[in-house]
Amino acid sequence: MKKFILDLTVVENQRLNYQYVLLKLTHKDKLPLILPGQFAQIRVDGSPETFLRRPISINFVDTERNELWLLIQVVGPGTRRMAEMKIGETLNMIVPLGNSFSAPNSLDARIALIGGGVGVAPLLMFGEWLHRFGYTCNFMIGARSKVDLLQLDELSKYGEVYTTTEDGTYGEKGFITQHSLLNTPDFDCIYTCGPTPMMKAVARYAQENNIFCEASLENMMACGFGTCLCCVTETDKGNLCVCTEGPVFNVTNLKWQI
Amino acid sequence: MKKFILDLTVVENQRLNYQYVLLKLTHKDKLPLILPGQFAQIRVDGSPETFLRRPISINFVDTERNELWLLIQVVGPGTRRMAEMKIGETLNMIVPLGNSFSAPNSLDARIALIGGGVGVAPLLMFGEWLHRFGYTCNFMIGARSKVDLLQLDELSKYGEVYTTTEDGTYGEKGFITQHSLLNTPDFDCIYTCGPTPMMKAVARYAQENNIFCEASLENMMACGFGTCLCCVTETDKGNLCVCTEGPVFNVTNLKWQI
Amino acid sequence: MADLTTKLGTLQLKNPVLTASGTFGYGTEHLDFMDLSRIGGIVVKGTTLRERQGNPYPRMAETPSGMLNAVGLQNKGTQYFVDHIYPNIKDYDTSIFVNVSGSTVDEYVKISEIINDLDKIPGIELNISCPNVKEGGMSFGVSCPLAAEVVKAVRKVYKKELMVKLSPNVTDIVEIAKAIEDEGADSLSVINTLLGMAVDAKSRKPILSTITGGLSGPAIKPIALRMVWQVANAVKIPVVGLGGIMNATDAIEFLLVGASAIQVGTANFIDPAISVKIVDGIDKYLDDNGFKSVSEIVGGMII
Amino acid sequence: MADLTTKLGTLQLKNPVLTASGTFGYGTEHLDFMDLSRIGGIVVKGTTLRERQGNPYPRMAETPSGMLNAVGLQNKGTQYFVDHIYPNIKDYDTSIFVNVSGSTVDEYVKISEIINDLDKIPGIELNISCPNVKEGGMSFGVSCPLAAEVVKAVRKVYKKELMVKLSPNVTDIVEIAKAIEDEGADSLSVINTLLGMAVDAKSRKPILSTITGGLSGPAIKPIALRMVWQVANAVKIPVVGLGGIMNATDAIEFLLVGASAIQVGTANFIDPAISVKIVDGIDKYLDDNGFKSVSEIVGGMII
Ligand SMILES: Cc1cc2nc3c(=O)[nH]c(=O)nc-3n(C[C@H](O)[C@H](O)[C@H](O)COP(=O)(O)OP(=O)(O)OC[C@H]3O[C@@H](n4cnc5c(N)ncnc54)[C@H](O)[C@@H]3O)c2cc1C
Ligand SMILES: Cc1cc2nc3c(=O)[nH]c(=O)nc-3n(C[C@H](O)[C@H](O)[C@H](O)COP(=O)(O)OP(=O)(O)OC[C@H]3O[C@@H](n4cnc5c(N)ncnc54)[C@H](O)[C@@H]3O)c2cc1C
Ligand SMILES: Cc1cc2nc3c(=O)[nH]c(=O)nc-3n(C[C@H](O)[C@H](O)[C@H](O)COP(=O)(O)O)c2cc1C
Ligand SMILES: Cc1cc2nc3c(=O)[nH]c(=O)nc-3n(C[C@H](O)[C@H](O)[C@H](O)COP(=O)(O)O)c2cc1C
Ligand code: FES
Ligand code: FES
Repeated sequence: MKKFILDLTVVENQRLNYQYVLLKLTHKDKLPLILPGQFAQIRVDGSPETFLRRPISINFVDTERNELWLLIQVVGPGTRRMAEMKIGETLNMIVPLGNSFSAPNSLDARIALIGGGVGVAPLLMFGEWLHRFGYTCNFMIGARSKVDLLQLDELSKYGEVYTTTEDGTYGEKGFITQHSLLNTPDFDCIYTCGPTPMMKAVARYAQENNIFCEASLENMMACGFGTCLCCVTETDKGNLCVCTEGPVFNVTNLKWQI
Repeated sequence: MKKFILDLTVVENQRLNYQYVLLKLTHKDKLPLILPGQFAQIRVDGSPETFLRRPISINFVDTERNELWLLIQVVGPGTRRMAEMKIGETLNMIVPLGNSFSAPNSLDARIALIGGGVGVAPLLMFGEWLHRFGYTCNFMIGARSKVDLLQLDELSKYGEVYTTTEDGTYGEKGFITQHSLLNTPDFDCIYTCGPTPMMKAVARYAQENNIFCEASLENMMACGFGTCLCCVTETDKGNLCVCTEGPVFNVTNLKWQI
Repeated sequence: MADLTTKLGTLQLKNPVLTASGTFGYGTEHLDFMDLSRIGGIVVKGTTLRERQGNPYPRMAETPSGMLNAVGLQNKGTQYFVDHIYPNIKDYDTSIFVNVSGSTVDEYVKISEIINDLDKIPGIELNISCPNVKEGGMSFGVSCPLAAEVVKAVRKVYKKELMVKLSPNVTDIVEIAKAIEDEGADSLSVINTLLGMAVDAKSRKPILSTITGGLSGPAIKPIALRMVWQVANAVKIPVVGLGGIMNATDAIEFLLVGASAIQVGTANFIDPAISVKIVDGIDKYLDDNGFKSVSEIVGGMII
Repeated sequence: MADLTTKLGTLQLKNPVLTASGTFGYGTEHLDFMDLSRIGGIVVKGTTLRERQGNPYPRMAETPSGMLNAVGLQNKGTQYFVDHIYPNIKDYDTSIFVNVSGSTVDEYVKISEIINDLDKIPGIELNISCPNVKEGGMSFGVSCPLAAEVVKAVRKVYKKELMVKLSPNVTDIVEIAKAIEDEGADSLSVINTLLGMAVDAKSRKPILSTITGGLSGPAIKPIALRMVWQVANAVKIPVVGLGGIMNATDAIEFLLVGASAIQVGTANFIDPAISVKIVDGIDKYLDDNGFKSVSEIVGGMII
């Protein structure tokens, strides 16, 4: 897919909670086609500590409004600066990057999208695609506490939403991989994005139950478009770049210690 | 004089012309005593190219409003960032730094304050002091063109203002050192701040006519408070730091090739 | 529009802007962003005799105005390059250099011989920062006799533009540059990365899987400029300057201190089209300052 | 509140934070901003036998995340220090080191002898990055035999804490560190500035009057960390780490890779009270992570 370097303009900055922000951006021209699971490499101006671009998943594309959404978790100087963006400011990004989630192989497939933390970001967009193309999907979202659960309203537009919190303040108590829905393993496809330990637990569950499973990795990146070879993950085909061969991998190809 | 590290808050950002901005700042506590000719070392946040602080003269102190003024000429990333400061933003500075202009030795002294470009910055404050203590002073301000003449209204509150422009669009045509007022050399004291070639011409005039003359230098500084020894100028006492022994020097002590 | 051509030994480049090895892939990754025919040349990824998987992840750490990398020469080997990559890139309208990396003199020679037969590759860049396996891991590039030995051996079999890339991790770069010049190198590229390291205070672990890695980016520009200046003043062959070049002004600084051409490295990650912008910026600088050709500013620093 | 004391040979510091030579004057310039008794020590300006005017202006160039300086050891000489500066600083409640610089072995010895007699100066830091006049300008710090020679000679006359500051402009810093350890140094400070240069593309002139100068600041931190790690793993005497430390996290990184103490340099220019903040930050880190003393994290990097 052709990649573009675009200056997008912030149209909305919605503070979701103490460490999450939803940025909505637009462009004077029509946004390029972006697939669910793809990401952008974002240049952070005005921060002396952010020499390299920052990879951020595409959270949603609103084609009618020509809007692109980014869900930002503030963890350091780059994401802090993004979270402080004001309406009218521009953000320079290279987009779209990476591969995408693969479509389930049948419209009847029982699908779970399992996310944790900022990992819900690509799942919203993927859920909307699945919904649009007639699939039925279930979102399973885990978080530390109620306040950390994100975009539940948005997600519920495209499928059932199941939640767990570690402290039991919302949904079932525990990790998302302990959710009762998983007691009877009748899913055909699982897609997951979130902290690596969570994704590994999901992968283990999928492998044990012979379920197709894709995970979206978040390796550290220097370029984001395949030149630097910094972002590799070990696979059965050797070291592959997460930015071009991923971020989405079938977990059976990953050399994860699970 | 005791130096302070202060966070001042912008209360006004006045764009004077295409490359000059007047910043007015205040502090929750009373501003410390600052003498005319002194400067501040300003930390420029949010600019990856400004590792070191930037020295900026104190343009004016409005004790009633507890305001400190900075006159900024945009020449690079640091001054650009300062010029973009919005009301309510804070600027971290070390202040007051350096020595100050010396008082003329008699109330009858005929005084010229000769400035060029951003060199008017310390002269406004010095003019106000002279005026307040009963001296009479003449401001002689040179610029390339009418648009580059700064703060003439402010200056005129404290003394006569004479101007030259290189293109003749305002005041006499030529350099300020060619102003007709200097044809009869009847000044007792000259104070100057501006581009080095201008200050050298003023110094030459003063020396030829045996006039007391002080110049405020603008050497490159790393610290601004006497530790790094980077800002030296050659004097008859050896290399002296402009940030502590200056910025104001009696031109007879400088080893200028004039 | 000034004359931007520059000469590296026998080879004429259309302009002095190359892209640095390991930071521009094989050019293909940048096709969406720019027109490869606009730049003077491309130095492709480090190529070893046999396929290498490189180092384990993590291979990268961001540092103040720079980055560390520990890619470890991941590549598919020389024969794969010849069979599968060369055909795709040979018709690019720009000069392609292969960055040759070995861990014995023999390996360097074998790769160079193979590349010598490729019509559309006008030159190689010898990367002598790799550890010498026989001498116990010390890099060829930090020892005069070792550097001389490998260049001498490659010179015998390689007939086109032989550029040798110097390591900055040395006490006296001039001494090594001269030894390499004496063995018949056509040009020198200065500098490769500086050896650095990064630690995460929180986890108390090194950030790179290899603990140490190569520092690149604007942080090293002052060191690179100094080394290019020292080398250019000491040798007669052309010097290609690199290290932290982010824009045309940086590039011009390298030309002024004596580089006949420059390479853009880490900057490609931040702006994949930066090399073309640097060509345009150099052009504008020459015009604005009344120079008719690049050669007028090479070594044009006024002391 | 953890135990912050740290030992450099025989000398106990109240905490591991010193200020670096040439970046903190004699401490007096910082009295308005901080309480000197809060830091572990002060390394005062480079002191030579006779007064030096230093280099002509300009002596400074800003670089990406760093700066170049070419101060050239401007100071009033050892006797002036003894007569006029020592009396003013001797009662500071912190450990004061004199940074000793010479251009012959003899000069180093003479200065060290004089300083040895000053009661309230518990140590010196030998700055061996100065050019050796006899050997034709090559720096003592880049040659094993020269470094060993000067340390040996000074060790004979200097009876207190002898810290030797290593130059990073070398191929193999470990080799030099070991040679210096063998001659009886008590501790090593790692690193001095890297040789760099800056040019102004507009005027086409070098920015520094001396063309080249010393690079400091965060830009060099990855290189400094690597060298401290290498040296700390190779010698038995304590290592004092410096190079680009801007905050407590940076300082902790140096401790983790093996430094027993650290020095804060260029950061003092940006925040003249930063050294005290770093003391507090280290204290907080130790508390937050359940360490009872600094020594628990010295060399505590988990590989
Ligand atoms: C393909 C991809 C998609 C991503 N999508 C999103 C998204 O939609 N929303 C979002 O908020 N974040 C996302 N991230 C993570 C995001 O890129 C990092 O959080 C961001 O780069 C941190 O930058 P910073 O300057 O704020 O913090 P830094 O100071 O750079 O980092 C803060 C801490 O986080 C660690 N860290 C940073 N980046 C990574 C990483 N990639 N992997 C592991 N640890 C890391 C650092 O080591 C450090 O400890 C994504 C990452 C990838 C690779
Ligand atoms: C005591 C003192 C008082 C000053 N007062 C004022 C003031 O009131 N208002 C104001 O606008 N500026 C003043 N300056 C100048 C101001 O400090 C510089 O313009 C500023 O630091 C430039 O920062 P920058 O990041 O914008 O540009 P940079 O990118 O740092 O510099 C842009 C260009 O200006 C040159 N330059 C920068 N600083 C100096 C300098 N000190 N001397 C000579 N050339 C320099 C650089 O070499 C470069 O070519 C003063 C300087 C001193 C030493
Ligand atoms: C990710 C990465 C990979 C690199 N790979 C190579 C390589 O294979 N061969 C080589 O000679 N240099 C390699 N380099 C070094 C660069 O070519 C260049 O010498 C160095 O990065 C300094 O230039 P810069 O600061 O402009 O990046 C690599 C650098 C980076 C950042
Ligand atoms: C302006 C300046 C002057 C310096 N003078 C000396 C000196 O006299 N003696 C010395 O050993 N090191 C001197 N140094 C080097 C510092 O002590 C320190 O080793 C170096 O700056 C790296 O640390 P930093 O990055 O924290 O500044 C000087 C550094 C600077 C910036
Ligand atoms: S981030 Fe550069 S190759 Fe993936
Ligand atoms: S700027 Fe540091 S001593 Fe003057």
